[in-house]
Amino acid sequence: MVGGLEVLLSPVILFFVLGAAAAFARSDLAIPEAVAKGISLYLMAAIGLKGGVQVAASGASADMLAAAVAGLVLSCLIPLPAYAALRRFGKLDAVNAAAVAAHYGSVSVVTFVTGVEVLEAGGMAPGGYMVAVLALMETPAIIVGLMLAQRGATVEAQPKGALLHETLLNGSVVLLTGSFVIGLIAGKEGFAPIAPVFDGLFRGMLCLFLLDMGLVAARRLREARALTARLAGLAILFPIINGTIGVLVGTAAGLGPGSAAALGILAASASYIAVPAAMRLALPQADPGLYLAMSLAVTFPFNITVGIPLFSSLAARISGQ
Amino acid sequence: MVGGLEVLLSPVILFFVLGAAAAFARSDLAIPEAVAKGISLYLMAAIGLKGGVQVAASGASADMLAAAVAGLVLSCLIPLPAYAALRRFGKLDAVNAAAVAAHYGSVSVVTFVTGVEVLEAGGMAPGGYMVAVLALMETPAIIVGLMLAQRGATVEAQPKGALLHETLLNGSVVLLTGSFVIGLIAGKEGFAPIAPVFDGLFRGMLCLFLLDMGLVAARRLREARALTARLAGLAILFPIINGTIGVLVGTAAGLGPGSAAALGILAASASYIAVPAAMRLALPQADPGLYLAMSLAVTFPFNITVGIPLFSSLAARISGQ
Amino acid sequence: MVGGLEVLLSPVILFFVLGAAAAFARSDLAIPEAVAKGISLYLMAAIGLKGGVQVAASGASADMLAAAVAGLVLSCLIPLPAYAALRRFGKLDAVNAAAVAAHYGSVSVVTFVTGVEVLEAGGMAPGGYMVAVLALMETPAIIVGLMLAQRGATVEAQPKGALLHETLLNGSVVLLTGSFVIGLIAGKEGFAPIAPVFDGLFRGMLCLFLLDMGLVAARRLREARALTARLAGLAILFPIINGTIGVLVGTAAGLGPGSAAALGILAASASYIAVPAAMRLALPQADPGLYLAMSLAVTFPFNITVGIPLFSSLAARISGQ
Amino acid sequence: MTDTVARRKIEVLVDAPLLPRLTALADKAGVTGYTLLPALGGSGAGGRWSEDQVTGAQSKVLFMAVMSADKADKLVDALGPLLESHGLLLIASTVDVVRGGKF
Amino acid sequence: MTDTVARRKIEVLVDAPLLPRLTALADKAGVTGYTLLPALGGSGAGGRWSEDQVTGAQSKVLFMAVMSADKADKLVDALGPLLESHGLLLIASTVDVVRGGKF
Amino acid sequence: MTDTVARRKIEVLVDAPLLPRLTALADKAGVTGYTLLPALGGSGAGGRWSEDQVTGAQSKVLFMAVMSADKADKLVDALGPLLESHGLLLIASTVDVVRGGKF
Ligand SMILES: Nc1ncnc2c1ncn2[C@@H]1O[C@H](COP(=O)(O)O)[C@@H](O)[C@H]1O
Ligand SMILES: Nc1ncnc2c1ncn2[C@@H]1O[C@H](COP(=O)(O)O)[C@@H](O)[C@H]1O
Ligand SMILES: Nc1ncnc2c1ncn2[C@@H]1O[C@H](COP(=O)(O)O)[C@@H](O)[C@H]1O
Ligand code: NA
Ligand code: NA
Ligand code: NA
Repeated sequence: MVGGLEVLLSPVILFFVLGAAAAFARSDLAIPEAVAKGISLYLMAAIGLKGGVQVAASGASADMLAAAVAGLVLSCLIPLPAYAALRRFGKLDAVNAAAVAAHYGSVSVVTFVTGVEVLEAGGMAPGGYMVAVLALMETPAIIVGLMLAQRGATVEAQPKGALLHETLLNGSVVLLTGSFVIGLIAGKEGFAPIAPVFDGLFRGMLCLFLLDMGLVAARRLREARALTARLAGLAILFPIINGTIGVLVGTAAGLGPGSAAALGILAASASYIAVPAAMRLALPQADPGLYLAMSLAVTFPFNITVGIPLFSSLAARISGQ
Repeated sequence: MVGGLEVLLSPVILFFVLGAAAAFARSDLAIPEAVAKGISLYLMAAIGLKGGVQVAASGASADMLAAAVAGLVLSCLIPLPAYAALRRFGKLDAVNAAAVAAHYGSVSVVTFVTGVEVLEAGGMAPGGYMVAVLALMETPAIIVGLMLAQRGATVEAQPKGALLHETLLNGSVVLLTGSFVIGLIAGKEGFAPIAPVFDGLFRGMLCLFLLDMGLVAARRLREARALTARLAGLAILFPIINGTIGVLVGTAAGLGPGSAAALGILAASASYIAVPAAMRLALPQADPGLYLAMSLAVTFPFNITVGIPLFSSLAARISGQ
Repeated sequence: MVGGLEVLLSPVILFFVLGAAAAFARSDLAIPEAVAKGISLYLMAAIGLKGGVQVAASGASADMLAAAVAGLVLSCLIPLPAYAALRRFGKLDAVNAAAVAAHYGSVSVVTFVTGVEVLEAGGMAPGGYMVAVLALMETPAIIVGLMLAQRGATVEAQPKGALLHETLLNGSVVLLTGSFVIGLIAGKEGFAPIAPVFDGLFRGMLCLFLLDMGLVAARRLREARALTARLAGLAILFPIINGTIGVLVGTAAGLGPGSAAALGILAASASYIAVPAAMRLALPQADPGLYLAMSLAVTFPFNITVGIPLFSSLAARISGQ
Repeated sequence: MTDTVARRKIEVLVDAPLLPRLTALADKAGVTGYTLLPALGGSGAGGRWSEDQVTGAQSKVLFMAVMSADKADKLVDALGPLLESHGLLLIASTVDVVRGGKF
Repeated sequence: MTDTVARRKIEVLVDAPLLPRLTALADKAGVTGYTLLPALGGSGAGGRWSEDQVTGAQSKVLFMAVMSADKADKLVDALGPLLESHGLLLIASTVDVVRGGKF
Repeated sequence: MTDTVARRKIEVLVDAPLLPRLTALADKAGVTGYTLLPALGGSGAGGRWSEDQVTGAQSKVLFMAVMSADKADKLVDALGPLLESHGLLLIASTVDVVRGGKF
């Protein structure tokens, strides 16, 4: 089983905490943006490759399809209750509520990567195909969010084709999917010579990246003027509810405990790359300070420190491990 | 022997294809320039070190001298027929033809590095001294190109000393040569403690770099307005002819099949770092959009995907392996 | 024992020499600043982690306290005679003398890291707690320097709190201390999965970083107009004297030869990150061209090539090894 | 003395993901010469931001183009709706350039 | 034609570690809208410098803000001591902006 | 109120490998104070470019210097041939600076 405290005291999480502490103390510690971006691309390529290699070894399975359908459905439906809660309880206008809701339907790659790391360390490695599910879940919520915004307010008509294109071909989806396919083609043998980089360095690189994410998230929280107590509450409630639903749906769909936990982590996580960029283009009236504060400054740290162990042990318990 | 398809399906090449595909599909996938530049410096240091360590182990040989002379002669002579073809068939003016010709006389470090990788994987590792040949071949063609330009057109007299200095001491020549010497001094034992970085990570880093090169080359091809069908044809014909000549000359000079293949790859490759920078200074009338399109957007991808396997199997066949 | 020539011919030092040679020859070789900064943060995290893991294994000791006290006292006292020498022999005004003196009381992380590398290779590894001593010695000299400046000249009253905050929480202190604590918590077992990055890559990364430092130091030396022969002499004399004192004090305080050598290296080294930033804020009248030339362009290269072997063999000889 | 002529310089601070739309509009307005400068951060009605490549959502770029007064008017008109909907900062000023025929 | 109004643009080249102090002064003078641009290097009375993230001691940033003439005077006055003590470069110019009400 | 005086600001967009030649010419014309800003990309008669450190051949830098009108004329004249042969963009404008004695 995945122990809570043990996870919290692993270097991966401790580096995140160090980054957050440094930012709160107003230290000038900063990782060059180009380097942080480089590490994030590395993590995507690595997780994609590893997933592909695993699927190449284990072959396609019914699980895969079940997980894909479950992930797609979750990412399309999660924005709906989120939107309602944001409007009524969160007191947001239609455009901002729709924008925030889209973030929660989509996913965070780093949360997933950290989750896989924790699950593997706890002997509950999810299926390699979950990487494909991750890629599938990145973009549908953007469309749902825009539909919600257009229902709730008069929103400038956008060049749809352009937006769809930008969304579907955004860098992280392309890199994840492409690396997954490369992993599939290369298989164990093809992967061996590049394993020192994409496997051996993975955990250490994740430490450095989470150090940066701790800095970025905490700085944003410090400067988040738009974040009310109600919204902060929702930014913690959403992952708990969505994550629990994700684990239950995953288990019901017949996934093993590792994959069910991973689906819970995906459902609980909120996008802070693909969706903000799309919103900046399509819903410029929505406040980036708001949606980034919720997804990046509250939900992301919550998931890294509390959510991942929570959904992992939930999945383990349900499956009777 | 080095199989064509097998090479094409190795992760190193697949990442290049992924980058190119992403750029053609107009994805916003991008590797930060500082990181890509950092990886390219790493690759140069690593290939230099490895070459030096190998020569330290095997000692100087007659092969080394033969390869150096062959490389120098090739890089001085290749621009001449290339210039003629570019003027007559390519319909370029004297200045642009001279600038492009200089690129084909010089070499591409990444093409060489990828070639060595492929040759090693196929059991045909070239001699370590080929790194020194690579460094030797980087700059002479620049001088030849400028002489061609001055014969064919009235070109502003340049501060010769300055240009020669800039050319001979350009970063990649210095780093390659310096690392080669460090490898020579350090030898196997001195290299051991740094091998995890300069050897262990090599292939994986090459994957990430070729991902970027795929993006860069394909974006340039998409925006290449100056590239006519005739010029694109020459950009494929040049490497085929020059590479074949390189392999033949190398074999005739008594090099083993690995080193002869490497010489062919060097002859086939076209510079896109040292020569463009020198041309920008000394031949500002020449169009960078043109010479970078040919060398980087056509010849480089051709060599990575077709040229390297081609010259490798040619060298193997000639030497009767 | 740590041999002088052998050290000088290790790749780590040779890369430094290569960088310096390239800069003196006016090559355009340059490592992107973001990448160099990223590597420097990596080195700090790695040295911090390794120190923490070591202390976790060996437990707290009386040595630790002795080293901490010795380090603190050295960094507070070294600026005093340095100031006097800079004023009288160096002919500097009060403000510049105080600014330079503060640099010599503080420390250089990279000098320390290189020193540890050399000591470990020579079988004289210092105690892991020396990382904590390094962090302790970074900032006190800044305060001493400002007091010297205020005594010697009318210096604009500064917002003290702000400066103290900036100084104590500067990025490198936070990262070193934080990583040390993470290492302490994680211990050998927690460190194992991230060891490929933070241990395996260490030496190779140090090579690349010292290549950059060679470039940076030599470029600065070339452009150092403010550097008189007298000041250059002091920039060599200071590390010799301070380093010798450091070794003697360390040995007298009961430290083993490795830790005593490390204390000498710390005493000999001069800051070029934390102190310059603080001086730019608090003593803007002082000339950055001057204090960076002395600490970065003269003392740093001296310590890397001569100082480290010197203090290492001194410590070995005194302790009778 | 080298001759210089007066031209208009237009600067627009634009969100990075919006840049293709801006250059497309400029292109339509006949403005094909421009230079892009990176921005590090800033502050405005919408709060503070700082370049952060990981998120990318708040990266901004400074679009700068020199042109004749006529074209400048056309460009400002063409950009109007985009400036309005996305709240972009546009700065115009008069400058002197050499070889004015180019602009 | 889109309406533009004249405003003042103030640019200050400032040492990176000094930036928080500068923006705090601007804030006090009522200037809350500004943009920061990176600088690569330069030369002046104090010699040459170039952006060097490892040392960081000589990194500089270009602070740029557009505002009314009144506020510009106030800002220049407020920054006076800092410009003086740290020898900073300040450049003021007149520019035209759209939607002048913002500034 | 702080006193300001009028000066000329010269901006030149220059290919990175050409920069040493430009600053050497500026130096000869007596211009020793300048600041360099990075450029990300652009478009002109020669097509589009974007900063690409791997190739490096198309990196450009914005040279910016403030000086007296006299020196500005001299600088523009001195740079003339280089601007011409390499097709560089030069922008001149009038700005106000504090502590005008420096320039
Ligand atoms: N007056 C100003 N001067 C310079 N830059 C500004 C100004 N106002 C806004 N900006 C820039 O434009 C961005 C968006 O402004 P806003 O829409 O007011 O949040 C800010 O974050 C600044 O980078
Ligand atoms: N006349 C000028 N034009 C543009 N930038 C300048 C000028 N003078 C100084 N600078 C910049 O301001 C920095 C500090 O100037 P100084 O205090 O004169 O050394 C220089 O390094 C340049 O980057
Ligand atoms: N009108 C303009 N306004 C701003 N930048 C320009 C302009 N024309 C050219 N440039 C810049 O100068 C570079 C070279 O211009 P060109 O020689 O016309 O290709 C372009 O790539 C742009 O970055
Ligand atoms: Na989600
Ligand atoms: Na060639
Ligand atoms: Na010291």
